[in-house]
Amino acid sequence: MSIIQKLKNTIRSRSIHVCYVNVGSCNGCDIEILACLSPRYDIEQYGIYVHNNPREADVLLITGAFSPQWEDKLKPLWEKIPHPKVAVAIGNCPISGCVFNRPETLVDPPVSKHIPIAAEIPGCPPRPTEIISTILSLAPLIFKDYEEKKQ
Amino acid sequence: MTSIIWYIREFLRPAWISRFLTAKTEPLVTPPYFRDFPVTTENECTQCLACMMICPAPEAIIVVKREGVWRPEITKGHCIRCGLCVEACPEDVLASGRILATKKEEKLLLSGTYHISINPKTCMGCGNCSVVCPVNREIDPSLRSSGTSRSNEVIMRVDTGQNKILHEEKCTGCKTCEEHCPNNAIRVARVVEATEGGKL
Amino acid sequence: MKKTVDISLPVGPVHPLFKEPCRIKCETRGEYVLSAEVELGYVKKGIERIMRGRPWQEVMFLAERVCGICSVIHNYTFIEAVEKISGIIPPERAAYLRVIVNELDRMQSHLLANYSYCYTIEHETLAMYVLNLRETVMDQLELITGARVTCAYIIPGGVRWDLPDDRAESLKSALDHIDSELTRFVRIFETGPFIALRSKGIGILTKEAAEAAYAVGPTARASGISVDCRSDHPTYQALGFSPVVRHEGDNYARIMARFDEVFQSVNLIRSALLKMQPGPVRGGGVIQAGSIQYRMEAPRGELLYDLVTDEYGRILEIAIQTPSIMNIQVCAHEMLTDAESAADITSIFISSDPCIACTER
Amino acid sequence: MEYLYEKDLRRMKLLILESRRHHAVTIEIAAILGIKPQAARKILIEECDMLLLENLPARCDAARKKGNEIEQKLGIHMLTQATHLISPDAGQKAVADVIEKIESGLEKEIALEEGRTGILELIRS
Repeated sequence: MSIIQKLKNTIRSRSIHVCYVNVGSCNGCDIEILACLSPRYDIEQYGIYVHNNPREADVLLITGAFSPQWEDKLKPLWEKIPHPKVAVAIGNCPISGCVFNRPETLVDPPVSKHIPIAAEIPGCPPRPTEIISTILSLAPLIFKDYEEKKQ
Repeated sequence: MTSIIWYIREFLRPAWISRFLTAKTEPLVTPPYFRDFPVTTENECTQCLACMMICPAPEAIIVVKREGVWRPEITKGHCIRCGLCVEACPEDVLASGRILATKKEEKLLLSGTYHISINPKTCMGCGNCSVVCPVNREIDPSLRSSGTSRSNEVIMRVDTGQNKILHEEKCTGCKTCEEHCPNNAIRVARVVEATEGGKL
Repeated sequence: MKKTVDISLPVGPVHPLFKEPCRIKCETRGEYVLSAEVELGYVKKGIERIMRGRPWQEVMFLAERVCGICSVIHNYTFIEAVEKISGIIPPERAAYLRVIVNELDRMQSHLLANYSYCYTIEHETLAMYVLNLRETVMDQLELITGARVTCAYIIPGGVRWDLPDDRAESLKSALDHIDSELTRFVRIFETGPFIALRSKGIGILTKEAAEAAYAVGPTARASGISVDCRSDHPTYQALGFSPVVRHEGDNYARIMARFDEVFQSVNLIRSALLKMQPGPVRGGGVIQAGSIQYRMEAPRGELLYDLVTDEYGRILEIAIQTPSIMNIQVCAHEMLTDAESAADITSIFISSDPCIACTER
Repeated sequence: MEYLYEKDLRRMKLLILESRRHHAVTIEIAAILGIKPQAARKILIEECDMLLLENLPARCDAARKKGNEIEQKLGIHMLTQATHLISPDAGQKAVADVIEKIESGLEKEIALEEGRTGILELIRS
């Protein structure tokens, strides 16, 4: 492994840009992501920045079961994220549809039908600690030696 | 000039440098009273299905037989961590956060009766509900193999193209039938009462 | 003469300042906003359709997930509505515990709304202060109910469990902390010259427009309409409740009304803790058949549950009218019209405390 | 005006109108206009944006009790203030027409019926 690759790995593990998209959640998971920003949990001390612009992001946090309006919008949004990229499903909704996955519902879970999901954080909603520790443990693994893996 | 030297000296202290580079908030801990996913305790499950009865999320908890013993199993990703199953379980098989301790201390109880209603207009007599019903299968083991029942002791049975309820009082409210009905014709009403102090 | 081109400016669905997806389409001439329209449908889950034919244990959790920010009040309103149908009266201690949890939830919701506003007008320091103070409230909520967001604390006939004295003490000290800290933050907000530039006189909602559109909650109370469903609730009447009303009707008034209501909630919890007597917290009782329209005050305004139950306590028909519907509508059609600058679109929108999840269900 | 990412919203608007309270309001507006609920629903879907549709029951609650007897019978405030189907000026003009007809000796019911037809023409045009 070249020394540049090592440097890249180190930098990447300390600088993760996050974008979140709500595809039909109840807001519970969204405010738990927001709570991660608060000085109590302080997500930025680990080098994670919340951007909300898919073109700048590395990690896409997805909350919510899949509502019909997103059918033609989530895929383009996912394609706009530059490589290396990874999607994380937050909460029960993108995994299973939570309590909304019943007959007569409008949502269409799971989200993994539409874009590849790398990790799932179960819980309704998950605690901020669970969200932070998952992103921290996942991101270095995904982004490590990205250039070498690509070849 | 002295102030500049003071500043440089201040910032060159090893303690300051190490604190500057490793500034972190307190470690992330989950408090012990947080209602996490339920875990099973030592107690023995009696397969009363009270947890399945009370659970508000689809497919979140199921009581299954593994290695000869019945155990409730929680599916992460479906469980919404409401803790109602811990309160409803009469044998204290499940525990989550401090719910089990509070339940014992305050003698909290959730008890229910069940009523099955079938919409005759939408029921097409496919018999899915009678076959999947865990109580039916317990009473009449021949359901597993043949899919039809001759016994009069089962909860429900398809008779002349319609599903008939024979023994409503045997229902445990697990709503397995509801989930398997293709037409949403069968509904299990669970009349649950929340009480305290052991009195009804 | 150069012709001024009218531009249609879409904001959203995913926007850095929105917590939730929605799409504001503004017709603008230069920076001046002529009219605005909001496109919804991004979080439509069909909760009312799912609720039909289900027993209260399931509908209670579905109701809680109408909105994750103000989950306690949805739980509270649904349970009180079915209790009213079946004539169940909760024990007195349970009634006070419900008020305590509800007011804690209101505090965190208002602090979150004010965080969003401060963040939107780029006063990030104050925003982070307020967000950190919200964590104190969340800790207390977790201490009492065992969960941070969807608490599921209120059930027919009472509450899930009691509040022992040691937890009440910790709640009291947290209230003192919130009181002293928030006084400081409110002074920062009141005296900040740049905050005043972005807030005072912007996004004005007149009393007439608010009445015509049936605006509710802090949005209406900041425009001089004294509506608060809490003044009709017996437990709140026992605590001596009177609504906070301001008259300016601009962004500043709405944010200040929310800050004032947080202080009011602190006082309500304190007096509830004083009045609470030891006793049972669950009275039992089963849900019966009937129909009702029940109104309660959510953090964002009046919340209406219109439901019909059958003899086994199943929900046959339900309609939920959430406060955000009225507030976002009046915001989009009244406040955004004639906004002086495109930069004010987001701040005006956020100042009405929009909750798209509530609006669409 | 053409927008990017524009979608057909009719299905979603219909989902909004399915709700219990919206259904009641649709029937009420249909009664005011003297048409079938389906036709009223079609008018509402075409004329109102999604947010206004969501807010319809609350706005109607605010508008229902307003105005004098003639205005209430014609449901003018429901149509002008609550649903924005006709402009306030046109609404006032319709009311003035009906009052004029009654004063000129026409029977009240017939005058109201004629007023209703006029309003429907106004909405459909």
